[in-house]
Amino acid sequence: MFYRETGQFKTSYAADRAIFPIRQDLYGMGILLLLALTVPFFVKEYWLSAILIPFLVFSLAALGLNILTGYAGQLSLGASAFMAVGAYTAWNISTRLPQVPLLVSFIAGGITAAAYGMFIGIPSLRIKGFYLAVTSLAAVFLTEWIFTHIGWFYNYELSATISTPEMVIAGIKFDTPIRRYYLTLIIVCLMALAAKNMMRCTIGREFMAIRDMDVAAEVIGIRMLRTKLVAFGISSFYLGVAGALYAFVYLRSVSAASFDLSESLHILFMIIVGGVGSILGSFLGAAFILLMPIFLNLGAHAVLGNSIDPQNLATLELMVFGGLIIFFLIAEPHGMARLWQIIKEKLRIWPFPH
Amino acid sequence: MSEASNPAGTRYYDTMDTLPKILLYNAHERKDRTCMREKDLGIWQTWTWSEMAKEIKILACALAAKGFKRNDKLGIIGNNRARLYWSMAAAQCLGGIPVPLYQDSTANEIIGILIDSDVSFIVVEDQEQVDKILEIWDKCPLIRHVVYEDPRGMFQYNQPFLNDFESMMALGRRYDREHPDFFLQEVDKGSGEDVGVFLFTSGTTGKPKGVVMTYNNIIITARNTIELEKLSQKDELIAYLPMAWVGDYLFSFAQSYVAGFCVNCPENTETIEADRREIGPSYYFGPPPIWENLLTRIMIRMEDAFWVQKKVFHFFMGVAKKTGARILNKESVSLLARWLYAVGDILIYAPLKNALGISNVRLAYTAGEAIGPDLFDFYRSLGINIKQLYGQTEAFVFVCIQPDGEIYSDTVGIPAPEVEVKITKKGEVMYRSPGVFHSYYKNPESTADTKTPDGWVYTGDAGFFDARGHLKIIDRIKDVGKFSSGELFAPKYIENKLKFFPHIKEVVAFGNDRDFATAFICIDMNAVGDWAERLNLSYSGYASLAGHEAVYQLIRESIEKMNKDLALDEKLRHSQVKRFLLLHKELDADDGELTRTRKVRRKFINEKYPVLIEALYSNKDICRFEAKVKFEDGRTGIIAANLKIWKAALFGSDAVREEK
Amino acid sequence: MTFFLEVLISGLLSGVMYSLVALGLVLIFKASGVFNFAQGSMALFAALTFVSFLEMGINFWVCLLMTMGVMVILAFLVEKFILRPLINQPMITLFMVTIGLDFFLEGFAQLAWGTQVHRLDLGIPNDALFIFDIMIGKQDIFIAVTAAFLVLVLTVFFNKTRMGRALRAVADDHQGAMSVGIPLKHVWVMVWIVAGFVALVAGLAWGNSLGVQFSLKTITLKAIPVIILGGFTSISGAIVAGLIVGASEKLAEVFLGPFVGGGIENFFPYLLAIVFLLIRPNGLFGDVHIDRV
Amino acid sequence: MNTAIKYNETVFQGLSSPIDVYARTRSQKIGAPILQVKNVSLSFGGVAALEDVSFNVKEHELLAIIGPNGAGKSSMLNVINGVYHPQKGQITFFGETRHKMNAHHSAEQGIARTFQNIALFPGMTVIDNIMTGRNLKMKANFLEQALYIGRAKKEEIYHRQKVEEILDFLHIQPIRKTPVGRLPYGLQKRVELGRALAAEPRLLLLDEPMAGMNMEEKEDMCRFILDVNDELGTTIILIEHDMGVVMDISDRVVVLNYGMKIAIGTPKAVCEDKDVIEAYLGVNP
Repeated sequence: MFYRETGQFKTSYAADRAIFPIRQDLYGMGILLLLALTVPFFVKEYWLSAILIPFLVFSLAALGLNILTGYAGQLSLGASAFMAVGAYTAWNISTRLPQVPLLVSFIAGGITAAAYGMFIGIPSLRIKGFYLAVTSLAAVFLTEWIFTHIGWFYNYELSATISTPEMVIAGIKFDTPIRRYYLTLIIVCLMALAAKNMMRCTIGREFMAIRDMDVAAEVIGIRMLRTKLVAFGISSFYLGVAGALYAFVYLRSVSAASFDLSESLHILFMIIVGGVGSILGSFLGAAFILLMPIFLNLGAHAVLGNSIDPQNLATLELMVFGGLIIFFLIAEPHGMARLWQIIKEKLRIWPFPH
Repeated sequence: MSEASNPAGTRYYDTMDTLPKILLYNAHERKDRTCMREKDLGIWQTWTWSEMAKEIKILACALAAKGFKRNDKLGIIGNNRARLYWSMAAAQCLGGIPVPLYQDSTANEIIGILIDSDVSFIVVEDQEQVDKILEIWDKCPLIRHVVYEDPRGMFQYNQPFLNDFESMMALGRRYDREHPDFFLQEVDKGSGEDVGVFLFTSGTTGKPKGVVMTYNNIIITARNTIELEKLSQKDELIAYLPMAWVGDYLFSFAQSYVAGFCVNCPENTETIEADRREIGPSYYFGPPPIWENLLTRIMIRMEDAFWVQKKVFHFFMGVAKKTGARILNKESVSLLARWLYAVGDILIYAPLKNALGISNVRLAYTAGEAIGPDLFDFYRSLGINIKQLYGQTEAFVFVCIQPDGEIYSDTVGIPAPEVEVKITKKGEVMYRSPGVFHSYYKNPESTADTKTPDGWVYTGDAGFFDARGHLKIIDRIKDVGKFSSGELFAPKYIENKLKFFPHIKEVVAFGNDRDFATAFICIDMNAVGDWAERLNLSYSGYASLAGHEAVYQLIRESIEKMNKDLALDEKLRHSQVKRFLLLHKELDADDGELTRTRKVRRKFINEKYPVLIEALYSNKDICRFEAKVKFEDGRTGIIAANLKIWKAALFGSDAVREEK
Repeated sequence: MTFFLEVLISGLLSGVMYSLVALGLVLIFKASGVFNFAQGSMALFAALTFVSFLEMGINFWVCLLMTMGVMVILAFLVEKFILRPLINQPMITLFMVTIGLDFFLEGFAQLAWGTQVHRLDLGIPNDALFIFDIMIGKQDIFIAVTAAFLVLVLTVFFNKTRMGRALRAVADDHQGAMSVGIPLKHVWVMVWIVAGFVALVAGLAWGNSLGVQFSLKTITLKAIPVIILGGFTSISGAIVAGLIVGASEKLAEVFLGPFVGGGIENFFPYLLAIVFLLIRPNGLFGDVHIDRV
Repeated sequence: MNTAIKYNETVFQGLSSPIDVYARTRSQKIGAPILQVKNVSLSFGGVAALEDVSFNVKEHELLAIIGPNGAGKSSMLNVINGVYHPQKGQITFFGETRHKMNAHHSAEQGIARTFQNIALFPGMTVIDNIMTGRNLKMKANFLEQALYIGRAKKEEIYHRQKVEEILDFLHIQPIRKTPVGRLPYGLQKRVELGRALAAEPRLLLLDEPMAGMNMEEKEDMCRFILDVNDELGTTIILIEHDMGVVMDISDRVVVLNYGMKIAIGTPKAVCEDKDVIEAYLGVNP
């Protein structure tokens, strides 16, 4: 209905392959970005640090997992492990080598995570499906163990937790939520853009090829192992950076326990709900999974007043999560992203039904 | 000026009296304006005026190199492709004459045209067309060279006279290097009196005649209409109608050159819809059938919409029907109505137009045949400024156009600028205009009997100016008859008017040398069938349905509606249908009642149904009739029927006359 | 030496536990091609239900029956609302849906019966006895025996009874089930009931030693490496692998642990499984298949 | 035997099928052998799929492999492009001999194929599917792709044009942006051919490209295959059941039965061959 595409024609392949070939989408994106940039002036700092920052961080994590699971079709339950690696690497670098710029240590975190991911991915050549999921599961336990039992990694703190130093980039202190928000926003946007680019180029096509029809992909000349490792690498890089942000920007003091299996599952839920194999979906999913408990909480209090016991709320939350996953997998396996796609199609051909 | 700054070597002409000169002018004045797009390889390949001029120059040089001389004729066969338009221009630059042909006509159909017009070069689109040419090659000794645009599948052909477009261009470049001034010299030689193009009449009546147009005809007509409709270089046009048709030559070629607007060639015939949507033309021509099936497709697609969606759609369509056209005609409309329409525009009209790719249409024409008022009003009510025009190949299209704000579905408007129109005593429409054709090529006698020495042209159509000064075309002059009272009787006009009613499929009107009009009516089985179901009338078949009182009633209402209309018109009020009957069977081409193109064969019917006709003019109200019919399996049999004959009310002074 | 044996045996004993849970997984996988991540939650759910009934002061056996009833209902619900809509979906989807189920059950169980830890006493003396001066906990023995017994029952059920054969038929191909003359959905309900039963026993056994609490669900995580090792479709595989895992993880913990700072029994089985996977992707007894093009 | 003769006509009535309007007019000369298959034997867990099969394929030639179901036709193709690894025998392609090669390597050598039951990437659009067929020609590293600069951008645009040429060649422009999952069967087959062509192969393996098509679709497909063979000069190995098609368009025919080559030669020669008739009618003399 609001899509008025008449007169939008492409005179070059560049224009035709643009990320937002439809003008209305471009505008929409612009407005969204504008909102993201101005939102700190409208909302309380609490919102920034308790909702928006984690939203961005988890979107990035979901994006990372989506690259591996959604695009390349390799199910992984190990997301949190790679986040942990990213976080600890960044932390160790920034505490042991203060002269290294923070962003560099973030990137280093990503790269280390990527390497780790590729290592974990090696079995993926021989084993498929949830056999692989199991390997990633092992990664979670292994990692958790490493960061609890090998003191060097957390500098022998008694609590075995790492608390991040204050962040300074190019002389600017990132000490207020607003600043941290902007930092995260920029990083996430850039990385999302990069992901989009990769996914619409050769890499993305190769990923989807091995996901959709691996034999055919091989016959076309796609190298299985190489492609899968690249998938693990890129995905883990994103997760690593996400982990670093998680530690530095969001919690600012984490322990290995913050990267346990349930964290992985949360991120998996995000992409299932948001949309497997969709960049947009990663964001939608993250938003949904993060906001759901909050609304649940509000709802519960609205209904039952303050009498409600937080324990029950937590269990209720579990139920709703589980129910949602079941619902989405049955009703809309491609998640909210597909729902949006359908709505969009409807809008484009309105008033016609199809 | 340096070659670099204007590749085609443009120059000013004080008199831009030929299209090539205008081309060069544009190449200079509108250097970087897009003048042509073609959807090819998935994107819109684009040429600016200067680029196109250069291509044309090279192509012209190539033709010259192959021995193309002044006054040589260049045949063009194919869908609307940029390179085919360039070929026309290239030929003109060399003082040659392009002869576009219908791409879908068979080898035997084109052979006559090729010979009559002494075509010596042909540019075709693809293998398919090449095959046609090869088929008739021996019969056309004059043809020297064939150029094909699309090399697909041509690898098997090795005839020496076949030229691939690319190699032609290469040749052209070489020739241009060797004769740098050649091109411009050739263009300079041209003048307004030169012949610009041969356009062949469709040839529905007799064999096609080659209409000779001079640049003066072409350019002046183009200018006038551009001024009238305020076309500008900003307009966008989709070229999708046959290049051989005069309309396409005027809209996609002449007007584009003069106004400087951009012509867009769709990717192929299946993608026209999508391509139209992408381009969003601002200027659009479509004969009634095209508008017709656009509308039907809308309705079909809406059929399986969710009920709410349907409700909304139909509600606002109702709104549009009431107010839309009036807003477009700048009549006074109540504020509420305007507001409702605005809402409808957001919810339905604009999205609908967008979905059809006609959002940007500023000016749309329909012509060729009468258009149903409902159809016509539908588009106007959406806010699309669609107009009827009345034209002919011989007039280089324009005779009459409906002026903005005075749109009536039953007239074709007032004479176009610089066009004089008069009606002969016999009631035939004649016109004289700058666009009037030079002659029929090599056909002086038919030239003589169509065109008077002082430049008046017989249209062969009967018509008259109504009270508003608008021209009304009623019929081919040869079909128009007279009532015994001497007033004119236009069967086709009546029939068309009736056929626009949804329940009526075919009509045969009588009245020549009689004192009033009568009609056979064939009901539309589907429409009436549905209607009957809704009223749950029981019927066994066509005959029983057609025999039904209620159906007679239904049809009578339609006829009386028409009569009311006719009564308002001094010239036509006598043509009101007084008695009618519903035929027990559909008119059928197999029974020889219709031509294969579903035109009524009056003579045959007169011979076949004398009984019924007499009955119509007698005063009995029932008539027994036996008809021979051919069954599916080829056997023939007799079916007998008692047909009721009903009377329809007359209006206006005729009604009074009835009383006496 | 005795110490080694003690460790080994206690390992083997808990191994039997793993086999038991793994068996539940293999069952469902064979019959419905689903890897049931929710097995642990089912155990938790079953055990919680059971103790809650028990705490109402209901007779032990009645509780057992009632709980079984609940598990049967659960099986029906799962078949109707999860398996049937997802018929012919890729395994991965089915796997993920059981993750959802896992969360749901955990939440539901605790919402229904509260989140506190319930003590469960099956009245087995908690002291140890010595065989050739190797110390073994009575409870462990008891659990091992029940588990072993159950394993036996299931094996018999699978190989001897009509239903059991039907289940195996389904595993091979769905038409197979039809040929045996049992509608698919019944088969599925059946396996989930059996799985529920296994879950109950496992839940009780563990609950008896650790107390009934949400940590029960982690037994799935224990069982995963077991079926990887034993192969997803092999009952005997599950048993053997269970023992291997049990033993090896204890041994590793006790004899390797100290050098690396302990706590390795969580992931050691996984490493074992993966290394093993790379050598023999279809597990110990898993059936080999070539994918044709 | 005479029963066999009687059947004979019915079996090969395809000879006069509508498709033989495409009487071959070759523009490409059939050249020297480019692919030699020597004594290839393949078995799955004891079940023999191919036994000691040998033949060769000449440049620009269109070779058909026919045979009853389970004769090992598809297995033959899978061996040639390295999906299966024969236990015995060797394959020489453009002078390069090998016993075992993987699919990726054969792709690099210029062998492309289509599959019996379509193996497109349903999640992707037609363009992307065909684009994927060109992946071996793309050199941009992931950094260039991430930033969409340099080679990445150039390649995307350059290869898109190549893809468009293929769409044009196969007359599937109108569906260029449709996800292949939504396409009807016949079109999917066409897209798959397009994906194979995208690799600009030296040898094209077509596994029943016309299976389950109606007459009209078959004729189109034939036209395309011939154009590929003639206009692009691609050597083709074709598995097809419709004898009419085989007889009309192939230069030579190899007949397999129970994994063994029972005949090779011109279509005419082959369909007069006694063993072949038997193989098809299962009558034992």
